[in-house]
Amino acid sequence: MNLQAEIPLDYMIILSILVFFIGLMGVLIRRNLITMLMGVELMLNAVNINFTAFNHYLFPHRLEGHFFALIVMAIAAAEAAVAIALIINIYRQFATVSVDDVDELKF
Amino acid sequence: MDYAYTLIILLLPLVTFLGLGLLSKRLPVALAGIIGTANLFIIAALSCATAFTYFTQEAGEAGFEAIEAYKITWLPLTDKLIIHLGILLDPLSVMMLVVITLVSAMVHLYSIGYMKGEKGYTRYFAFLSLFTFSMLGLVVATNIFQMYIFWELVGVSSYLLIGFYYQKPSAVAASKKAFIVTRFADLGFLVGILILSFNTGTFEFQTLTSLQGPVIGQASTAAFMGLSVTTWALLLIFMGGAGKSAMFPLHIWLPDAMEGPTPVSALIHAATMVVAGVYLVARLFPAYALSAPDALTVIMYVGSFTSLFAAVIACTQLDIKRVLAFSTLSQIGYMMVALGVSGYGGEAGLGYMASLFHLFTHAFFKALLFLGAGSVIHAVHSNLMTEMGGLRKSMPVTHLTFLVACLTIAGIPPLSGFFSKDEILVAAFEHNKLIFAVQWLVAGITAFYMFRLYFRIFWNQTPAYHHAPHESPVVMTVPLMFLAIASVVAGFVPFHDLVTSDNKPFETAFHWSIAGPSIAIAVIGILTAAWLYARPSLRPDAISKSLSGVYTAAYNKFYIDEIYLFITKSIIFQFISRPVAWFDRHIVDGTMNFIGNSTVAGSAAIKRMQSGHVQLYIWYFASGVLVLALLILYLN
Amino acid sequence: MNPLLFLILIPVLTVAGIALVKDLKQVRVISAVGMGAQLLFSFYLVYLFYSLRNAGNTDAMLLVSTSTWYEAFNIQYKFGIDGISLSMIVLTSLVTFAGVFASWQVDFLTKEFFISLIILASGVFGFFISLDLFTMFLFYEVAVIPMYLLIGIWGSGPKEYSAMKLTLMLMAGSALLLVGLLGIYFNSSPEGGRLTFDLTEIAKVSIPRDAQLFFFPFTFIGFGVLGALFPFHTWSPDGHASAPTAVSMLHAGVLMKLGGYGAFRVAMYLLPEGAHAMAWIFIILTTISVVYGAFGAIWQKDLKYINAYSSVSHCGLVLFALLMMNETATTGAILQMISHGLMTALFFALIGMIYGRTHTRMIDEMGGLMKVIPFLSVVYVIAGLASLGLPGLSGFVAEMTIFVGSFQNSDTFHRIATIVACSSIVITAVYILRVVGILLLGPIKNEHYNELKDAKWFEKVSTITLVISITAIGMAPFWLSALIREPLGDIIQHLIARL
Amino acid sequence: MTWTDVYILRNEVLLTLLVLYHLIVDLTEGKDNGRLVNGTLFGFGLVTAVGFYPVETTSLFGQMFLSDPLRNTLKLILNISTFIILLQSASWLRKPENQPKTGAFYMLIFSTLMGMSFMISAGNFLMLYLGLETATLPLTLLAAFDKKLRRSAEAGIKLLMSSAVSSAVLLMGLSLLYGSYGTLYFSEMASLTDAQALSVFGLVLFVAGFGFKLSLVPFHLWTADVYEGSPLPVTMYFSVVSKGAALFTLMLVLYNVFTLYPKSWTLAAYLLSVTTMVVGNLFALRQKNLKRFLAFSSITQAGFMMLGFVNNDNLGMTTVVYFMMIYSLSNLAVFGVLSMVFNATGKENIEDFNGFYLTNPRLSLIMLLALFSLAGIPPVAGFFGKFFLFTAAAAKGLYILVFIAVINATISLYYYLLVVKAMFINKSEAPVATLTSTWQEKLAFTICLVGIAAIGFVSGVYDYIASLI
Repeated sequence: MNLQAEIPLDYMIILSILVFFIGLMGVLIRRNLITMLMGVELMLNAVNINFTAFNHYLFPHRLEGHFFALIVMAIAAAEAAVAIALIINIYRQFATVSVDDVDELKF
Repeated sequence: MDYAYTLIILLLPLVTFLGLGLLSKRLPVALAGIIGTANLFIIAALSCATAFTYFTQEAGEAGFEAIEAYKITWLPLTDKLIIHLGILLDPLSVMMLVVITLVSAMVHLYSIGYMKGEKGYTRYFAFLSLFTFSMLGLVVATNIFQMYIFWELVGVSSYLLIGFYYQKPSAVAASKKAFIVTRFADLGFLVGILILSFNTGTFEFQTLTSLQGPVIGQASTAAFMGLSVTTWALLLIFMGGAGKSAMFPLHIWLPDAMEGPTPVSALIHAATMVVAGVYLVARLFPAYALSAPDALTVIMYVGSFTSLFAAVIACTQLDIKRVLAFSTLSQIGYMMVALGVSGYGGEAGLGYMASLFHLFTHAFFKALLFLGAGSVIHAVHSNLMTEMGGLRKSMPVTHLTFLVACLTIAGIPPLSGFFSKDEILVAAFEHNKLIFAVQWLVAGITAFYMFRLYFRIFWNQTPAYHHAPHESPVVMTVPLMFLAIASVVAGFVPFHDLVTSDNKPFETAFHWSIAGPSIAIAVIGILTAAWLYARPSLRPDAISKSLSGVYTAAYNKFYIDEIYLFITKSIIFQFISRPVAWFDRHIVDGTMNFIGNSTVAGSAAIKRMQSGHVQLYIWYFASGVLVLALLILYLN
Repeated sequence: MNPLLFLILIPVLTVAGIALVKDLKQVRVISAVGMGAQLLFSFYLVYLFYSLRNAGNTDAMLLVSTSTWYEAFNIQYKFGIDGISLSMIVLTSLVTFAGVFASWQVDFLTKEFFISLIILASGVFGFFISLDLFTMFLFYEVAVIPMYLLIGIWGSGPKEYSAMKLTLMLMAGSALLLVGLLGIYFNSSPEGGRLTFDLTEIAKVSIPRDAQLFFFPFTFIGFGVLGALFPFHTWSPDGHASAPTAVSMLHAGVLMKLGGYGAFRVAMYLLPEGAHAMAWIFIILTTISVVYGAFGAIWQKDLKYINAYSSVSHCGLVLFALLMMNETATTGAILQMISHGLMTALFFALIGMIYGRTHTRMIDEMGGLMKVIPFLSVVYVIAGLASLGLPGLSGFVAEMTIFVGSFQNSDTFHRIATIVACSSIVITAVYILRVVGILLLGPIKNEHYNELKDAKWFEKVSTITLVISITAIGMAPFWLSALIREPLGDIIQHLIARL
Repeated sequence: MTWTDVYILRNEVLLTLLVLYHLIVDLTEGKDNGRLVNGTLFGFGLVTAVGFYPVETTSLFGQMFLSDPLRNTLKLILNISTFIILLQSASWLRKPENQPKTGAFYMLIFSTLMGMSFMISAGNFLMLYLGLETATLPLTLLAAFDKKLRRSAEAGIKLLMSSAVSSAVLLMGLSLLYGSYGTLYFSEMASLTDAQALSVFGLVLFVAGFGFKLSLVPFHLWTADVYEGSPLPVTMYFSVVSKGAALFTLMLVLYNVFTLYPKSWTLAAYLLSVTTMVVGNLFALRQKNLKRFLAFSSITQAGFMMLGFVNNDNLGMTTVVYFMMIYSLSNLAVFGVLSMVFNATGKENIEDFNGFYLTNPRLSLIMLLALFSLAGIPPVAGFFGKFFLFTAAAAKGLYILVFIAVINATISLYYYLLVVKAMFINKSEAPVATLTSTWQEKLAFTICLVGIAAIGFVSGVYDYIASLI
């Protein structure tokens, strides 16, 4: 089937932007650190959509975009690992995972 | 004739000053007076010799020639304007040399006695030498800037000497006042020099007064407020002269200057420095007479007013030195009037000759008066005439010499004052009748107040003295006697053959029509004084009561001091200086501090940005990115 | 090796020497010897200068040596002197020499004090011999920055505030200056050749008029801040009041001269059209400086404030005269720099010495000092007389040259400005005599003062050095005037040529 | 892969070996870490020394990895900085509570350094991103290294969250760039002149991502908190090495990849420079904690670095590298003194330094020179660095920007002088006791001081950097 014919690139980009901003809003609004982390993952996924879509629609003769998306996924996983470790650490120190309570360093 | 040796006249006092000043600690005290006096006698002798050789030379067609005996370049300012230091000998300066050195020598000699035992004896003689040096430098100046240089030096030596008793607040205040008032006048002098030198391209007196020179020959047509630039320049220069010569309204420093030791008053504030203004105008006289007659008119009125004004005040003062000080003002007023009424050349220059003649005689008799007063003060330890009286017995020499001086200043023939004053009156009569009348009246007042002084000191009743007054030592009486003789004979010097406006001799005639009334009014003045003051009486009080308003005003010197005080204290200090200081601290500095403080305030204002909430950080980050992107897309 | 480098080398060696020894006495001796050597060397330079001139060398700058430093920016170590810089060098070594002796009794962190002081001096020397804008700027900042420590550590009163204010204002000035210098640099080759920081090279090209107009105020104000240009002078009263003696001496005596010198050498010399176009603004400002400083001084009670305001007035006269842009006035300006440098250093030295005895600087708390400390008092009077322009002392020479020079501009504006500036001589007399009258003369106010001791030997060395210099210039100004005037003909020609 | 390739990759390979070594050693660690610390210092010293060995311009992995003298020098600068940090952190690591974590610390440090090394050598945005993340993730762990301290944990999480978002933004930028160019290779992108809105937007996102690393305002807010919360050696690492790597990478990308339409990024540099200098200064003014103070100081310095970026010629690049080098040495000297005091007393406020000169004259002098260098006061190197940056900006005629910058330099002088004032002028009841420094610290200070003193005077350093570009 011809994906290009049925779903134009613009849709892909709109999707990606939507996802990106949903992720961003998640990071900005949610108070739970884990949820914020999920927001970050959404943002990364939006990027992945971009890369794959661009690669597929515009530059199909090379595979850079796809590879990039793969690597982003790997790194997102690593990041999540580190993040979880740190969040656990926060929980130990502050007995909470709410980002609002982690504001001792300021001004 | 080579006059290069005249440099010694100039330098010897300087060397004395430096020597005494630097070695003051190491030198035996008594030696200072001897060294100083000896030096002065040497230069007095040299000056007289110079005068003799100069005046006995054959006067050529052009009269006595001006000779530049010595000249070095001191500071080149522009290509044309170069400050030279040199010695200019012409009748005027030679005459001044004689006057200054003679009076100075006498004062030095007198001071040995008068200042004996005072602290700072060496310092005193050092300052006297400095003064003599400066004054000599002033009179022999070859150019107006050299004159200005020494003019300032004279001012500072006067400052130092008035403030000689530096622990006495009144002396300190007086010295400060003298310096600042004359300094203010000097500002006019300086600006005058600037204008004159710019327009003429020279400082040299020879060029400035030359008949073909840039001032007279090529008078500038530029005008400012109706007067030519030259007139302005010369008026400003006269302002300097008026300051030094204590002309109204710059006279206020002179009475206060009497805080200095009496010999100093005799030398500086009677005989020499205060006539510098007269000398200055005389020096530039051709320029005044030929290219700025308006300035001369001003000089005339100022002189006349000052002489009347000061004479009236002198009648009321009780401090004998102040009486003499106001008398000095009055007499200098005479000299100024004479210059003001004079024309240039020959007979027309009678006023010029008379003025300098009066300067010459006045130097002797006024110095004599001051030294006599000093002798009295030395004996009585007071300046107030109310604490004196009946001294003619105990101080015969002083009494006699003082009497001679009083008669001289009153203008009784054949003493010198009579001749010089007579010439002035003649000149005034020919020029302006009103001025003549005023000066004639002043002659009477002069006689009156001088004899008031005389009678109060030497006659009247004898108060209870703490110590019986006795005659002063010989070192003090000898100068008195010398000056008395000089006062008597000075009138016979044929001035019209020597010092004239164009340096050419001319003939003068004696006018009984003028001399008669002037002798008459002098005698009236003397008799009135005798009637009032020769014996203790209530008449003076009665008169002063009946004239209460005028008397009080005159006694308070017509409140000129208060006006000055108001100007300085309330206007300069309170109204300018204080606001300036405030402005500087609060506005200018305040602005700088405000910049600093507002930076700190800005810092405090934005500290909320660093809230500690990571979500807000991300919020800033995200919006920052957006704003930046939009800005760049927009600006691109 | 270029002998001029010794001017920097000697201070550096002195600093090294001081750093190595421990003993207080040795520190003083090394400083004194070092700065004495510097003084002698600067006299030797005068000799060298004249012997080169007599040998027929007519270059504008003598003893020039160039070596490339930063090839990429065409920055060079370029040194050389002419009559003006030579006279400033002599001034600097005199004041530094006197300053070392005036700070003989510093007992807190002595070593550090002398090191900072001499670093400051070396910055000044470096500035005066530099012919490259970059090195000039570098030395300028080297000279300014030790001031912070010197005032902050050894000062008195609100020293921290004053030190900070002084440093920041001067640095803000140098910030302006930096912009100006960069502007000059990037316009130094309008025809597309190599850009250069070389002063003499830039003088040969004509910088575009727009650039001149834009950068002149930056450069002039930049230097003007250091030269106490109204209204950027307020660091001066506080700074001087808080600074220790020798620092005030060096700062008012020498450092403020950097401002005048730079304003002339860089701002006006390289941007003549800008100078011409904007002179009127700065003439108004400097005229205000002159009168305003003097009036400000009248009201003050603290000796150092009086002197600081007086410096504002006198330094204002320097800039004023420079802006008149003729040979005579400029000569006067340089003379005034030297004269003011010497006498204000003397003033500050004396104030320090008096303060060391009476522990107050308020004039109304003192009185009658003439009787107890005659030497210092007499010297104070001499300094005062020099300041109010007494003939025979240096102030007169400088002021008169300025006034006569300024009056050569025949338009009404310059005339009126000159006359207003002239009036400062009266106001100066008022405040000087007021101080002398209250401080030195009159009865002794405080009985303790009867036990005060007069000057010690090192204080005498310090003051006499300066008094002799002041008198020498005042008595025989022609040689100094000739030295200054020598390069001026060409420079003024250069300034006027581009009109 | 041949030996030549290994030689080209020498820095990365050696760093990887160090990481592996510490991974293994960490398992077998004894109680005393003295030998480990010294051994690592020696080993890393060797790695650093190897960097002096010249390389040629070449590339690996089909231009994914570039190697040339410039990149080698940049890595060398980072290595030297890291070496100094390791020297200064030795006594911190020797503390009992840190002994067990020594291996972890070194491992993390070397992995980030390796990541940065890759980042600099990247010839492709994918490689760049990989390097960036390799550098960032261990850094967040390092920030939270003092795991018993609340503030360290907080620093870690703040860094992690914000850097995750910034990487996402950066990635978004990269994806947009990819979308408009169709390639991620630097060499290919450099020849495409297309400057449409999409790619400009991508570029801005990219700059923002790196602006975060460089802590440019308004992307800087994490900086102070993380600097304050992290252990001192890590703070040093952030302020010098991490910032340096980001700066160099950004520079290489902007100058080499976006070389054909400089207007958009010089404009960005202009704006960011102004905001960064001003805001950094305003915050620095009011700090009492020296670490926090240095954080804002380093933000301001980053603003100055941006001045170089407004000049898109070689001059701009040279001055940026030159300035960064001087900044590193000066900043490390300041941090070195701070870390000595902190290790001995646990104090890190400015007022704790009151009267410091009287007890520790040498350390005070080092601090003085370093602060002057940061403030740009001659004759120390900072003056030259700043002057040349200003020159670079002025060369483009941006005198207003230069003026803003010099005024900010003056303001920054104010707060540097506050520290000087504390040390030299203020009196203290209980000043810091006289400290003795270990050989590592002495060596570190020597390197810093020689650098600070000599870099300015010896024009060869600048000329060398200029010759590389």
